[in-house]
Amino acid sequence: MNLNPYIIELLQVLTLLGLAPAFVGWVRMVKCWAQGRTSAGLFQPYRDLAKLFSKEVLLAENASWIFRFTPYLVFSTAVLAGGIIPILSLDLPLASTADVIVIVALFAIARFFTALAGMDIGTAFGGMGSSREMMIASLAEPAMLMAIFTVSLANRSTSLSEIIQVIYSGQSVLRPSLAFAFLAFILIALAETGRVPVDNPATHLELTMIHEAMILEYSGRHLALIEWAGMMKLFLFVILGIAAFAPWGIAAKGSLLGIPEALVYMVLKLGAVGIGIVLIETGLAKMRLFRLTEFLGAAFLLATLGMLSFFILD
Amino acid sequence: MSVLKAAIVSALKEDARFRARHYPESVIFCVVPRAKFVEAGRVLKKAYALLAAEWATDETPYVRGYAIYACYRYGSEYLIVKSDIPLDDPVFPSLTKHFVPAYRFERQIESLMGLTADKHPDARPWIKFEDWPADAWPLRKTFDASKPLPRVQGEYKWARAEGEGIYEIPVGPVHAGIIEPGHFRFQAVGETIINLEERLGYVHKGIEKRFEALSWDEGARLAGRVSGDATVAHSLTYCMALESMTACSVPDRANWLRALFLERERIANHLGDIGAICNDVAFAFMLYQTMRLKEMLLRTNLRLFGHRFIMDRVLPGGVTADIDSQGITDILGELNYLSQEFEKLVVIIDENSSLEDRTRATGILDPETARDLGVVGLVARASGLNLDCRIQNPFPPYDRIVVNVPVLIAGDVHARVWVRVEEIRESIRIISEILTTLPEGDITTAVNAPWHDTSGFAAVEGWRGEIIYWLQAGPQGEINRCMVRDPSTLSWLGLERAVLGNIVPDFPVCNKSFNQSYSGHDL
Amino acid sequence: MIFENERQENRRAAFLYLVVAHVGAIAILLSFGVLAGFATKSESFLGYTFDAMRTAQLPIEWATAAFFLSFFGFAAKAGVIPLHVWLPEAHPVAPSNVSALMSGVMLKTAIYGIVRVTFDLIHVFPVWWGAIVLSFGLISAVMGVLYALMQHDLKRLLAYHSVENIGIILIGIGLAMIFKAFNLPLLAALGLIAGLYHTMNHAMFKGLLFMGAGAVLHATGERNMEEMGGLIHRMPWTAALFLIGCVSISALPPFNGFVSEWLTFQAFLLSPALPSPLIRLLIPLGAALLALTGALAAACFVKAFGVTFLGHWRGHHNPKVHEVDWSMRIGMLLAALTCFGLGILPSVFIDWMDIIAEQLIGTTIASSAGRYGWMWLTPVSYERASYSGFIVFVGIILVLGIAYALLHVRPGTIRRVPIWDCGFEKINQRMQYNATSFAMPIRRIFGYLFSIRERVELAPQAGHKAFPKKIQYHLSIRDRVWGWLYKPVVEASFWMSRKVGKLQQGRIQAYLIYSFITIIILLVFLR
Amino acid sequence: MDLITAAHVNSFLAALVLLTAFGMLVQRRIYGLINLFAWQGLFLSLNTAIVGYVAGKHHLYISSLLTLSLKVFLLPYILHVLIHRLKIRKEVETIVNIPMTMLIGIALVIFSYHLTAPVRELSAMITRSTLAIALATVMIGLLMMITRRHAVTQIIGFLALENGLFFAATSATYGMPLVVELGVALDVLIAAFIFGIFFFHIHTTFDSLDVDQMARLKEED
Repeated sequence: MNLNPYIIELLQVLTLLGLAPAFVGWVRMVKCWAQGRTSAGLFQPYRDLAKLFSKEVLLAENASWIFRFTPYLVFSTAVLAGGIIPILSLDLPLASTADVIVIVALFAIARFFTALAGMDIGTAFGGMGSSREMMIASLAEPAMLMAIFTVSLANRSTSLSEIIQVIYSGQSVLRPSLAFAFLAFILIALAETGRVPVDNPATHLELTMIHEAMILEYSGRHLALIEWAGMMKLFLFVILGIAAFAPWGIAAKGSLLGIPEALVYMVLKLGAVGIGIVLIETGLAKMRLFRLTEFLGAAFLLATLGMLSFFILD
Repeated sequence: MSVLKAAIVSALKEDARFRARHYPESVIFCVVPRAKFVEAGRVLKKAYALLAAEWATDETPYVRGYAIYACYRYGSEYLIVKSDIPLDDPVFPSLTKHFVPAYRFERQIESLMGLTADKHPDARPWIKFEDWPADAWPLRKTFDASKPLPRVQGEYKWARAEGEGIYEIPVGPVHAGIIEPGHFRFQAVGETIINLEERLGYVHKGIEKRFEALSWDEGARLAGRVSGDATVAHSLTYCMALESMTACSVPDRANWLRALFLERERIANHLGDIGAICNDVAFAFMLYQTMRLKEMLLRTNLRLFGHRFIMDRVLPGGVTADIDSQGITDILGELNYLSQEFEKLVVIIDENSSLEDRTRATGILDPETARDLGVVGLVARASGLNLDCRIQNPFPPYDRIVVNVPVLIAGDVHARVWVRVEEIRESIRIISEILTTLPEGDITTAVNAPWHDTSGFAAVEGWRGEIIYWLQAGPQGEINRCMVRDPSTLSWLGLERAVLGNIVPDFPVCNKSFNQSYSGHDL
Repeated sequence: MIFENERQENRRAAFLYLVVAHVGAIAILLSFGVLAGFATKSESFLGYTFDAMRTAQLPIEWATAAFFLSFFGFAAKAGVIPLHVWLPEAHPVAPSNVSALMSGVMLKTAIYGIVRVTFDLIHVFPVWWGAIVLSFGLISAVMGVLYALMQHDLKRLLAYHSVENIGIILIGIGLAMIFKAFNLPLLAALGLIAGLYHTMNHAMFKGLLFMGAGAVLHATGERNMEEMGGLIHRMPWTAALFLIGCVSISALPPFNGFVSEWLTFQAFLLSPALPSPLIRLLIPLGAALLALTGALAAACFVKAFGVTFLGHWRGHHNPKVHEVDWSMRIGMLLAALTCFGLGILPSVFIDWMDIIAEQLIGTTIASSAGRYGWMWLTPVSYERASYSGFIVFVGIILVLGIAYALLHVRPGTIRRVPIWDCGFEKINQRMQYNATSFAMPIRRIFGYLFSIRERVELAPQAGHKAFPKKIQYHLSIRDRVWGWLYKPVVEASFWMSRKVGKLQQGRIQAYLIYSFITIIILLVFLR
Repeated sequence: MDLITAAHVNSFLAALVLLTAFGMLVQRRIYGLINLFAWQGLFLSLNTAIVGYVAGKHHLYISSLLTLSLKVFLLPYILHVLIHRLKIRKEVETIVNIPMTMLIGIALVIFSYHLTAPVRELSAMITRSTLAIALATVMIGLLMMITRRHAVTQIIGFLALENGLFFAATSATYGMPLVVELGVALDVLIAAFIFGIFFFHIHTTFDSLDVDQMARLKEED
């Protein structure tokens, strides 16, 4: 039995766990520079996580098991997704476990439980966060599906490793449909990962929060797991975008030697994406909550135009 | 004869007596019987006067009883109406029927002085909390401030919306950011705000009571600490009230320097606010830029005047910090740089559509409501009310400076940002004018002690708006009462109305665009 | 007065139910009559057997009539929008076990009827029938879930979800009909299996949810979610099992609702194989609507579970809430286990169901769907898409277990503390989110689909508008379907007469609209 | 440049033209609208040049240049000046809400595709598939005129519509004869000027550019 795929699988998960905080650190670092500040460095997220893991857990008196279960679930869905999405190599035993639709659904189940945890304590803020999160999700999901549709049209599969293989085999040239889908994906990813202009991950204003409002009552290792999972989600969405639209560099099947190279490519791409995120976040204010219908409507429009232009132009 | 005085005279005839021991003489002071107190208010309301302040005094040291005062403003005129209230019947008629701001003034009087407002629709305490003993009235002379108060059980009845789907959001008093404490209670359905009720008083420090134990000079220092971000304006107002009572003529150079300090304070705070408003809509870039500029100003303040916020540099009789020609060059150079940098930021504020989208049509305080509530300062000017003490009753040196303040009618967050932008531009111009025409001479003069049983009044346009001080000298010439009216007292009311019908996540930016003082309110 | 109104509305709904049900039954009979008539040329009653009907050769007009009569009849039984009005009225008043049966069996007979008449008895049909079924499915799915979101009566909410789920089933069937009409049997089989799998799933999780709602009703005596909360502490079993139902119906892996929704998506994703360019372009938009439905369903069940079982007790009275007895728990447990089984072993169940596809369409998908063993579901081919509910489940549990174990190597302390109250100290049960508020953003976004009236009444203080003494909030949400269906017919004539006189508007837009519409109509006809 | 690449570039530019059309449809700010219009002109002019090169029709170079100078520089400049002069508020009011406009826009694209399907099957040109896009651009231009109430957006809608027609001409027949194109260009220019004059008139008459104000001109009944 060839053990290599399993080693690669492990390597992928470790990359995800290890590099996700660094990516967030990088985004924060570039953001500081863009605003003319000194940054806390690339490793601050690690220090934050370490601090949270070592702290005592304060739990609200009426928290139920759902509240305590959610951090672990959210964490494990993120890790599982990391085993399925090709980060470094296509040689993944888990790759056929789930196609893109299932990966989106994995994030959905994490969101479902986070929203429940937000309502568990019974505060105004938590429920507010849950309600907003589910609203955004219900607007983002159709757009996401249309984007997936376009990508799967162009590559004749919804399985990510198959998509990458089709792209590698050169059957998929640069197409307007994919460009549209890519634009749509950027908007959706901003919404799903709670970045400006949809949500402000750095805010302290409870009334304006979305994701943060749901996890307001968490502390200690529970919060650490959720924060870590949040970092992984951002990381995975970037990787998902890379895999579906610009996978060049990811090692092909059976190529162990391609993995260091893949790592270098990935780091470079992540660095560039981080700068892109910062440009968006520095240049835009957070949107008014109900403007999101237009924002995600635009995402849907772009994805649909991608689908249409596939049929019309390609 | 002034309009307000004419109105009073024609309506109340002999009932209104005009008394002379009140300074400055340009402010009309009249005494009416208690039964005519509301009548005077009604008449003045008809003459389009606004209620600027209402307060009570304990005049037992003069062996008189209590007194209730109301200060009205119309254009450049101020008129104070006083009624005596007997000790054995501490009740005064309520002005709430004619003036909305009287709501809180009178609840505060009732809570702190123990005078009952007759026919006031709201009997709940204000500032004073439900766990104070019911008969603890700190502003009465009989109250011993040195002893701690016992805590009692009590309940505060909040306004409550009924209907399916209503829930309440309690926010504060401890907030997530580094801001002062205050409690906001929302009645909301989902994201829509149905009602907002403020509960302030968490920073009640007994300042008005404390004044009464201080000398006149110490009072100036305390006034500078009423609201830290407006320290120049507060101490200036106190000093001007005191100087009017003692007929003290402040050297001209001191006047000009005071204006310099006041405008620097204005610029610094407006800069901070603009950044903070942008930060509340996640446009953090602007915050760091404006904070950088603000910090530059504060450091120059420290270098030239010895204090970052220029605290305690305005004292009775003049100022304690002078400026030399090098300082003038420094400030002019700094302003030049500030102006260039600031204009770059203004372009960004103006062009960034995502920012404008958040601020426009958010938190609208329409001109009519603004007038009803009697809001002052930049909040008023963003809602179409042209109120600025520097123009309407210019204290020196503003009588020799042309001030152009912007007045916008939109009344939304954007208008309040824009008023600040324009005021910064104007203040930069004013400072240059001050520095180029600064007269030579002394910067301080001696101040006599005021005569017993006199009172003094002053109104100054701080960066938030009109600040009013009213001082009363006791039988021995000591401070018997020092009434402080920060602009926040009135403008907090505006926030409650401005957020109605807005969505919950827009509240922080509305609040920040008002940026009223908790400390200046919770006296 | 509003109460009275609602009573009146209830009566109207009950009356409508009778009308709809009877007209539906008559329609079904007529449909069979048509079929039988052509089977035996009206000579005997022998035509009333399925075998006879199957062999009958119908002219297209009569086949269409038969199809629509039966579709209308069964749709009325199943509660397809716009024939759904009786459903949310009937469910809440029925006892919960009956509700469970109603949604589990009765709605399914309707699906059976539609499938039987279409695929079996008529079996040759044009594309546009499928398009009609698909459209009704999509409308039912989206509108059903939106209606459900607006409810805070637990059983009404579930009843509206039946409308949604019938919609999802019809989407699968509609797709199958389109594919079959274009002679793509493999894809048709996929669509049909997706629809039928969802039928089975729906029976399971809806039964579970109705039982759970019954348990809650039994324990609290309440149906209004706004009067509940925190039940998870007092009814842990019901809460856990109800949660499984919520996760299943929200189409989240690894439970069963996801499998059928995923299969439907796969059927959608294969629509580019269709020869007609226009249909190829339109069908993906249906997939987007299905995604919207799924996400809204998740939102709705976060609301339903969160408000009912989490937080604090919201009610005004405080009943003695207790867990239900074992017989009820076992009933729910069985349904929950079935949901789970259907979720992680779909290929096994699809294998069983393939016989239906074989009979009706003549192709099976088991050969491809289960080709890689019981763990993998590969509807068309391995390269195209694959899903393994089992591995997803095991993976989640594995990582979860490892994370938990690692974090508990060193025993960390957990301190129970009061909720953070911003230093205010006097938190009460009003200060938590409720069902109406939870749905408010979605209500606002999709508000134009309902007739929503919101009113805030302020009782002013002593003649002042500032500082209200009493604030009263009213919200009424009405179903627009009746207003849309019948009122327009009546009002159209009035409108016409009024509008003709108003053509002279002076508005550029109005003139532009006239010319635009004219151009479009001309283009359509001159093409 | 070979034909295949040209076809690719051509469809990419078509996609961009469609994107800018939708961008204009949903844009709230007038300056943004004008910039998008300029971009659309740029894509159009590039596309014309490429088609001209591939098809060997050299008069298309002239129309490309004409488009570039007229629609990318001159008209946007005129509009900028106008807006500056008239001190128009920066936000554009819409009649139909924006998500709904987007959905109608999508429906129009599908409709145009359906409509041009027969042409596509008959034609053998590399640009044939862009015809649907061109038609959609025309329709979106019209839709924009319908859903916006501001006079400036009306003219931009009109110009976008004209862009679509021009695009259709290039993709369906490799461009109209030069004379016709010159005439059309002149027409557009004149139309723009007339619109400009109208702006001033509407503005001075109603103190607003909201064309709804013109409803007041209607006879009272």
